[in-house]
Formats: sequence, C-alpha cells, structure tokens
Amino acid sequence: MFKKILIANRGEIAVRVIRACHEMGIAAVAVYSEVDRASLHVRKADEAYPIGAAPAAESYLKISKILDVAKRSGADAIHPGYGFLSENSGFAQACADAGVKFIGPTASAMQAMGSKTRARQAMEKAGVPFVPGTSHGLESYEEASAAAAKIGYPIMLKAAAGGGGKGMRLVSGLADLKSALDAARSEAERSFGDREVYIEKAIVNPRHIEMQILADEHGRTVYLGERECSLQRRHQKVMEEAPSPIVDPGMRRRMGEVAVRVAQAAGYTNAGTVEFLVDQQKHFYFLEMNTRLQVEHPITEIVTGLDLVHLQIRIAMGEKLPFKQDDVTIRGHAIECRIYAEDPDNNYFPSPGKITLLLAPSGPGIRRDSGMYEGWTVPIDYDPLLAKLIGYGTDRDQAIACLIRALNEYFVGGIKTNISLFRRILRDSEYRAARLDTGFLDRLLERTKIKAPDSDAADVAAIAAGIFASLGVASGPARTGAGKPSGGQDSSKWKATSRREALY
Amino acid sequence: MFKKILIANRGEIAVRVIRACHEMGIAAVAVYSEVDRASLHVRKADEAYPIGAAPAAESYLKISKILDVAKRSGADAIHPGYGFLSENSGFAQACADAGVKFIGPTASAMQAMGSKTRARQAMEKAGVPFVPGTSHGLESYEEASAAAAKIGYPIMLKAAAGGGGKGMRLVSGLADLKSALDAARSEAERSFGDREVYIEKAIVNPRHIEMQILADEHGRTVYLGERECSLQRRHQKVMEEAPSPIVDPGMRRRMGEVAVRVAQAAGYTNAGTVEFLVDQQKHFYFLEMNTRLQVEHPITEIVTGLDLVHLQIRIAMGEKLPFKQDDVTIRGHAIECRIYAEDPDNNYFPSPGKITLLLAPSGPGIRRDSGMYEGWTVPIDYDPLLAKLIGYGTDRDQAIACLIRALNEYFVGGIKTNISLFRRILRDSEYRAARLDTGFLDRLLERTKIKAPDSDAADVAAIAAGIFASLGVASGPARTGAGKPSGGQDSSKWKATSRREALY
Amino acid sequence: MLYDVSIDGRKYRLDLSQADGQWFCRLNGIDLEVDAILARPDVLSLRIANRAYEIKAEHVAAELHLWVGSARFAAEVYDPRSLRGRGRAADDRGPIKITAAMPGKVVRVLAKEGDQVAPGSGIAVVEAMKMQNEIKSPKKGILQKILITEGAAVNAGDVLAIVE
Amino acid sequence: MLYDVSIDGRKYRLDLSQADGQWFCRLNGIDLEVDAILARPDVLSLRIANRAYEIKAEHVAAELHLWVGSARFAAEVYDPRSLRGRGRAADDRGPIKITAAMPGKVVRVLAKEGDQVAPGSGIAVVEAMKMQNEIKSPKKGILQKILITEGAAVNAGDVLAIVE
Repeated sequence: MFKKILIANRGEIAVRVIRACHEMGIAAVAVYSEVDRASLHVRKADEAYPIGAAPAAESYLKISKILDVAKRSGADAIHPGYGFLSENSGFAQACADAGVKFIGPTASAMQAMGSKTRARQAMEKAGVPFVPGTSHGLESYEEASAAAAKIGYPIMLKAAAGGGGKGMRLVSGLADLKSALDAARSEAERSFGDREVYIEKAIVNPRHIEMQILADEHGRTVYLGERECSLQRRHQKVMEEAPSPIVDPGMRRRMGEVAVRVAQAAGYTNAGTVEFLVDQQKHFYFLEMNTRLQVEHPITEIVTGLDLVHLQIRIAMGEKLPFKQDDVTIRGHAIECRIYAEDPDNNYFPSPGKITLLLAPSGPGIRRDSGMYEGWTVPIDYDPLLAKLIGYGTDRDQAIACLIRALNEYFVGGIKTNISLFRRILRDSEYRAARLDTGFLDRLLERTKIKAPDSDAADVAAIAAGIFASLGVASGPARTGAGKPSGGQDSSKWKATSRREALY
Repeated sequence: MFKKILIANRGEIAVRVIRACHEMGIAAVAVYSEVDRASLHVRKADEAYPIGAAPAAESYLKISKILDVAKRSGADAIHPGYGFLSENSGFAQACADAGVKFIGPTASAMQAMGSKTRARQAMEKAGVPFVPGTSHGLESYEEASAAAAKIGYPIMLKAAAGGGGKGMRLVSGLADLKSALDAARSEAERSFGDREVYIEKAIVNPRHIEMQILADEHGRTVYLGERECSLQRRHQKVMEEAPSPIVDPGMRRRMGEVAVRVAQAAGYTNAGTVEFLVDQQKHFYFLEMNTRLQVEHPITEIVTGLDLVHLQIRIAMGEKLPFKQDDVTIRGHAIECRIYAEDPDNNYFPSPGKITLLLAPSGPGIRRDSGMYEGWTVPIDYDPLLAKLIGYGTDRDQAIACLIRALNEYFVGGIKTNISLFRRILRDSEYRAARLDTGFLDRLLERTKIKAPDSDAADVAAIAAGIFASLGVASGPARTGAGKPSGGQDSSKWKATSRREALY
Repeated sequence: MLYDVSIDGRKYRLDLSQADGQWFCRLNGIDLEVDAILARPDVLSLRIANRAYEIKAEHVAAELHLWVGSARFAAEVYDPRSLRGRGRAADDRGPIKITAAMPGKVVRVLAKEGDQVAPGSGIAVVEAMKMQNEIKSPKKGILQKILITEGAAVNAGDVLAIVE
Repeated sequence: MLYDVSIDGRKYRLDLSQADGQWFCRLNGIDLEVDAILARPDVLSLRIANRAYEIKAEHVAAELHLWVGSARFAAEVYDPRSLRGRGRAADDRGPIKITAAMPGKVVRVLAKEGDQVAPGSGIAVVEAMKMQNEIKSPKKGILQKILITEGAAVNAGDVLAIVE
C-alpha cells in the first residue's frame, strides 16, 4: 500500500490526482514552480515543495528536483499526470532506479511505443492494421503506378526521410501521379538530401477515435471503450465524447481487441490509450499509443462507471484488476469541453490574467474538473487549460442539452476563455447529426460568425450599467485574491470610466 | 410541447427544475416571497414574479397567487417540486380547472393515496403487503392473545382512533399482554374517547426503503429501483443511498412489482415513490406513497442513468415512456447528503444567516444540487435545506470515499451546517458495514462525540491567526453580497478583536 | 510584529514578520519555516516546513473562527504591547453580554431586569425556521439589562441582555 | 440620477433613482418597471417587467464589459452634466494609447519613435503561453512614444506605445 504519492504535475490534473489520493487515504505531495505557489494543487495537497523557476525545463521537467522531493517527502510513488514527464521513459527509469514507483508503464514499454519503427515492427507482428502503403521506397514510376493501383486512389506520396509536410503530395488519380512523383522526389531531395518517397493510402476526412486500455502487472489487459476525438484545432483536441457515435458494439470489440494486442505486444502495464484513424467506411488504422492518462479520461469514467486514477494507483500497488472484460459496460453518453484561457475573438490566442469572478456550473449531468479559482492569476508559462466541463446523459442529445445549460451558467470574468466556442459547436446542426471528422472544427471556424444584433439585450445592458454605477459597487481586477488585500478602492474603476478624458 | 413552465417552489429544487427546463428549451418562471428576492432560483429563471410575504401561507402555499402568475406569464404547466403544494390535490385540481398542466399525478390519484383508509382498501385489493395485524378492534383479552399468537411477538397495540403515540404499547410476549391491553385501552379512552385498540406486528429496528416509479399517461408503469432511507433524525431523512445494501435483484423485482401495482391501483401517473418498512428478515410492508418528486431523486438518477425531471416533464406533455422495464439497469452506487443550515453543536437547531465564504466541492464522483451562493443570506422562514451533495462510485466503498473527500472540500462560512455530521456517519464502522435501521442515527448521536485534542492543528491555527492579522485582510460578515456594497471596512473586525475591552 | 494568540483558550506567543515575500515566524520560542498566500480574502494557503494547509477564516458575530481542514478553532489575537483587553475572556467576573447566535424572532422573554439568574437560567426564547431555542444565562448573577421585547426580530450577534 | 450610457457604441439616456428599495427607471424616455439586487459585487440580478436577467460585470484593463446571459457588451457610463470625456471614444483624432490585451513578454519591438504608421502596422510582438501576438497600430499617424523594450514583461492594460 502506498502511504504517500508525489504528483509531478500542476493544474487540473494535479488536483484530480490529489483527490484520488485523498479518496484512497493516501497523502498527496505537490510540487510547484515559482509562479504556481497560489495554484489550486498547492492549496489542496498535504505537502508542497517548490522546485524552481517558471520555465518547465527548470521545474516540472527537472527530473533531479522531482526525485529529490520524492526522497525528502518519503513518497512511495509518483503520478506524472499528462504532459511534462509523463511519457519520458528516462524519468520512468530514474524513478525505478531511485526505488520510487512510477505510476504508469515500465520504461521499456514506453520506449517500445515511443520509437515509430520499433512500434510498427511490434505491431505488425501482432496483426495491428496500419494505413495501407508500400512502406519502402519506390524505384520507378511503373512501380509507383502499380502500387497505387493496388492500394486505390486517393493516395499520399510521402518522403521516407520526411516530416512536416515536405515531400508530401496528395494524388487523386493516375493522371496526376507522374508529375506528383517528380515534384515529391525533388522536394524530398532538396529538403532531406534523400529523394526516396513511398505511397500510403490517403484517408480523406478521417475520424480520430481512441481506445482506453488498462493492464495490470499480472497479465490481464482490458479495454474500456472508445472516445471520439475528431474535434481538433491545430491538431489539438478541443472536445471529446464517449462512446463514438459511429462505433457499434461489434466495431468496439474489434478495436478493443486490437488495442489489447498492441498493449500486450509492448508488455504494457497501467492505463494507456491506443489512437486510431478511422475512414469513412469505418476501417480503422493504428496511429500511435499514448503511454499515460489522457486529458479526456473522465468521459470514459462516466460511461463505464469506473475511476481510472484509482485503478492506476491500484495497479501500480500490484493489485489485480478487480473486473474482467465482460464486466465492462458502456452506458449513457458523455462529452468533455476543454476550457482554455484563450481569446475566441483573437484567433484563440492565450489569455492569461486574473480571474475576477468565477461562476461555476453544477447540478444534474455535470462533472467539473478544475484547476482555477476566483482571485487566481493564470500564469503565462504553461498550457492554458483551466478546467474540463463534462456533460453526461442517457443519450447524446441529453448530454448536449446538459452541456449547453451548464456552459450558459459558466462565467469566468477577467480573462478570455473559449466557452463561447463550445456553445457554437453544440448548437451546430452537423455536430448534432454527429457528422464529425478532423477537419470539422476548422470548417466551422472558417464560417463567418454572425453576431446577431440583440437590441433587447443591449437595452438590458444599458439599464444594468446605470444600476451598477449608481450602486457604486463595481470593482477593478485587483479586488480579491492571491496575495493582494481587498477593499477600499472598489468604486474607483467606475470613476475612471465616467471621468476619463482625452487620450482616447 | 410546453414552451413555459412555472416552478411553484424555491431553493435547490426550484433551481434543479429550472435547469431541466433550460436543457429542454423551455422557459422557466420563478415565483418568490419577499425574503427570497435574492435567492438563486430568481437569478436563474427567465421570469420571476413576487407572490407575497415570507410566511409560506401567504406566498408559496397561496394557490390563487400562483395560478395568477401562471396566467400572467402564459405558462403551459406548473412543476410543484416537493413540499409546499406538491401533494395538495386541491392545487392539482385548480391547475386542471385553470387549463394549466400540473406536472404530477391527477388530483384523484393524489386523493386515493392521501386518505389512509381509501389507500389501504385499494392496496389490499391489489395484493400489497401491509404490516400484519388485526385491522379491527379487539373485543376481548382472549381475542387479543389469539391474534397475537398468530401474528407472532413482538406486537404493537394501537388505538384505532389514535395517533401521536397515544394508546400505543409495545408487547414483547404473552406475559405482558394483559396489562398492556388494559393500559392501552384506558389511555385510548382518555385521549380519544374511544377505547378500541388493534394489534399490529412490531417491526423492530426496521429499515426504511422506498421504490421509485414512473407512469406515463398511456398505461405504462415502471420501477427504477429502490433507495435506502433508514438514516433519519426526528423522522426526517438525512442521508440516502441507492441501491440499498440489503436489496438483491430478486427482492428489487418483488418490491418494484408491488410498487407498480400500488401505482396502477391508484391510476397513478408521473413520478412517485412507494415507501416500505423492511424488517430484519427482509420482509417488506407498504407504508405510504409520496405523490411527487422526492428530495433524494438524484441518487436514482445516477444509478439508472436517467433524468427524472426530464421524464416528469415529458410524461406531462403526453409522451410515452421512452423505455421498458427491462431497459432499466442499476449500475454503481450513489449516496446523498442533505446539507442543512443547522448547528451540530446546538442540537441541530436551524442556523440561518449570511454565507460569507463558500468553497464547493467538484471533480470525479460528485454531483452537487445547490440553492445557495456566497454572499446570500439564508432566510429564517423555510426548511433549512441548502444543498444536496451526491457522491457516486463503482461500488459503495468508493461512493463513501468520494463523499468524504468532497465533504472535506466543502466549506460554508458564516452559518452553521451539518457537514461534520456526514463525516462522522461516513467514518462510522457500523455505517460502513451497512448495518442500518431507522434508529441508527439516534444511536450514533447519543454516543459522546470525543473531540480529539489536535494540538498540531491548534499550532497551525495560531500561526494562521497571526498571518491573517498581519495581512490585515480578514473581513466581517458584511463584506460581500446581496444588496450590500463591499469594501473599505475589511480590517475593522481584526481591530475589534485586538482592541476590545471590558464587558467580556 | 509580536502577537499574543489564543486558540480555543490555549495561549501562544507569536513573533511574525515579512520581508521580500519571505516570512519569519517564531511560535512560543521555536523558529518555523513558514510561507503563506492569501488565496481569497478568507482563505489562507499556508506551508509550514513543506506541510500544506488550507485555513478558512470565519467571523460569527464578534468571534473569529479558524478552520484547519475540518477542525474549527476559536481564535483571538492581541497586541501584547497594549495593556488592555487581554486575558479576561475566560474570566467569570464582570458583566457578560448575552448575544443571539442566529437571526430570529423573540417569542417569549423569560426574565426581567433585576432578576437573580443561575448558569442555565432561561432568559428568552428565539424562534427561527419554525424551531424554538431557549437563550440561557452563561453565569450566576443579576440580570442588569434586557434589550429585547416579545415579537422583536434579532440578528446574529445582537445583544439580548446583560448579566452583571 | 441621469446617465449617458453607451453599449457597444449605441447611445442611451438613462434616468435612474432608488427610494425605499424601489427603482425608478426611464430609458430613452420610456418608463420601465425595474428591480435589482446585487447578488455579488459583480453580479446583478435584474428584473425588468418580470423578465429576469443575471448580469455579470467584467473589468478588463480600463474597459467595462457587461454580460447579459452569454452576450458581451462594452459599456461606458457618463454623467451628462459633466462636459468632459463624452463622445470621443469613437473619434479617430487625437493620440491613441496602444495597450497590452494580456500579460506577456515583449519579444521584439518593430517600430521606433517618430515612425509613420498605418492602420495595422506592427508595433511590437508580445509572447504569452508560448504563442506570439503582433501588436498593431489601430490608426494612421506618427509613433509618438514607445514605452517598452525587448524582454520587458507587460501586464494587461499596460500602455505599450502612443500613436499621435
């Protein structure tokens, strides 16, 4: 049994893991950088240790400092959360060497999944489906046209040495193959000094669907159903749901069994996620494995009724999984919104700052995992994820209805957030019809956002403005919170507004 | 389809119904008494109408005023919540007469269940089990001893005209019967002018378990599983859980089928609850039917994955139930704590007043249905229920763990609450072993509460006291909220504490 | 800054100062490594030698309560350089104000000015949320003043009577 | 009390007073039945002819935003008896302060004092949360003053430059 766990992370995920520790009667040790002293995970922990300056490289990514805290605090285990050191096999190994249990897979399993080529070799042996392709360089146009005919158009030409889109060409038919092959080869030559290109089937408008697995240290691996993660902006997930609207029980079992084979081939233990691309005919192809807890794990928790962080800790303590594959049931529907400090009116640029007012939703069908509080100043140094709002219901429509209601209750004053984006998505008719793919969100954002001129609401705002002014009680951003005394100057802003002159 | 629903209630249940309305795209109309202008349900509603002075008889119980608001606002339907007019068949009838749909059973079904004798007649016809007894007056000692022998000791003698414990005697064996019969008869004579007494089997340490049912207006009635409600203080429920730890699938089906028969015998529609007493051999006996939504409905929602208020509204709109009995599944475990404004150190006396600080729990396994907010003054005029905290998990132990964690996060400053009571219950070994009955809580409260002298925590408090004082930022109860401007006087309390003299 | 602190009646001498965001803390002569952030006006995030605490401050009538986790303490802070107002809180001598613990309505007044009262003697009955609560004298003495009448509304902290 | 109110640039004349907890409200000459409670310092529960609204006030740098439900409005309130400070917000003449919309670090300064700038000309690049944002001139003019240097930290609302 662990008596004390160090959480090598910050923000909402650190709070989430601290809560699990407290539920299991385990003391929670927080670490924090200079700008995170006032962060919620420090407030909620049993012990808290400073580990350095704001840049992650000097604090949250600093293995020696974190292991030093583990030693000083006497922690039995370390939970890495997601991001930071969570997929760093060197860290997992360093924990093992220091005699502290890393709550996650072994370093060797992480390495097996971390290297693309080693992963592909292991996966091919396990019969895992990849995107069809030649997987070796093409000698000639004739070989290319034969291979393309076999795979079927559209196809993608890719530089063997490549990356970042260089040497890549989408080819929709034989007519375009010759010129595309020449162009790709010369671009590959120029970019990488290597003109070798290969062919892969082009997946048009794919879905991104992932499968959660859990593996104990006694050889049992189970899958807990899929998550639909197609809503992305700049390859970042924005909103996820479980189950996927297109996955039926048969497809779930097939994907789940592949995911279990992937994990077993790598000797994987603890929680992990196998990501797939899914084409319009519902063929699925292995993409990669995330060897950690995912941001979006709560939606799986809700539809399965399991607590993944409890199970992670129990697995790390050497317990056997307390259920079998057949005991896992999927019931209801859950959708997660990632609430970011970013400005929807300014191309979703990060918007750190002080939270002057926070009205948080609750009630039926709502789970809220948050790392923020009223009065807290969001630091500029890290990922701008503030909280996750999860809506759930008997079915997808009800989960959507619940989320819209809760988003309307959610108010984060003083900084910009992407809350309005979720309202837009959830009301979109394509979204409601579950016609999702990885291009969905870019298309939605390209459509001009028509701001309906709501003159009634403007009239209401005019009256409210006068009432606020006459009550003389509105307050500036410095009113409450972290380190600053309150009081005394509350009405000054109003005066500033009503009396300012010139320079504007 | 309803376009607008009036909620004839206040507090957390009004907020809960408003949320359901918003989720279904229905406008919500609030009513409020003079002392409830600042209450949360008024903030959250689309329209809000004052209906009179603080005493419920002049506002929330005033049928004419509520129907007048329904008319003025153009509401299609009225949701009564629980308490107030929710079980008033006259109100249900008045709604029907006014052409406004009452979201609940018909007036005649309410009357059928409201009258004990009519209900018993109907239930006997439907084969519903009652506590065994003679159900008619005993002519002689011989008749009494024969009946008692047949029923089996212990038995209870009860005055036929009785109530309030008068003319009641618990008899544990034949030796005591004669004197008890004489005493009961003469007490009944003195109290009610009628010496008739009858015998009922005494249920020693019963459990109180209730069954949720739903009936649509097309003849389908289903049961949604039971709730264990044995934790009571002064016959008021304090904490409920679903499922009951002693009910297995077979017993659930038997109780559920009886509950469905009860509802059908009364021509019942919409949501209702059939209450049972359960003895130590798990025999269950019909107690009464609550013809409304229960306070504790959320725990059923969580273990079934259904939303009872949505379903109430859909049934009232004439929809058919969207599922059959076989589709209802019970998964996981949920426990509800009723957070009351009452003082555990002063015999749970109500403690209204201003909430100066509110830290509310959230995260995994937590649902919170609340009617309070920071800055709000809890009025003295109504039931002191502030909020409901529901913990859930894969099993009972996990739900308990989650609740303890959340209760530790919950802080309501400025008024007293019973939060500490739940921590005590949840840590009690009898409770954790699920050995519950209606006497459990009284026995727990009788045990002396040993306040562990925590000198470490006292040292911490001493340091904190000094830091608060040196920051000069602590605040009096008038700092924020409802109607009062903030600021300026925040440090005065500290001065009052450090400078006060005499008279103390 | 030097403070005399009383926590549930237990006395502490606290020497506390702050410079450049660093705290210096000596409690009853022992130096402690302390670090504090006011997360919200009544919420203190406190670290003492790397142990983390969340302290909530609560003002009920004239009293200050501090919550360390779920344990509540009555706290008093004095400036020991002031000669007044110290060490008399637990003292039974002198007049005592009887205050209302919660808002409510005075239903009955049970004693009159000049009455001899014993500890536990009823002074008045106050009703709130349909429950009645008897307000009792905390000590033996003479009822010097009654400041309420039947039917009056009282707020938490209002002085109801003074026992000499 | 008479107010000139601007909501997203739309002008209102508002006459507002309060007596005995009752509000008197006339908006652009029309009398309205209004009732308001300040639930929290920045949250107003407002009733207008029985319609209920929750209004949130937000102060971003020198600006006031009011949220009616999920719609945000930029609000300005003036006392019309004051001759100053009115009706110039939308005016393009006169110097304009360029302020930082969020806290961050100045990565590059793109112009120097005395430069001619056009609307959209880059003035500086500010980085926050690993993303870079170019600060642009809102109008044509001469860069009168630059108040930042490369590497400097800025807070939301800080004046970065002034365009004449």
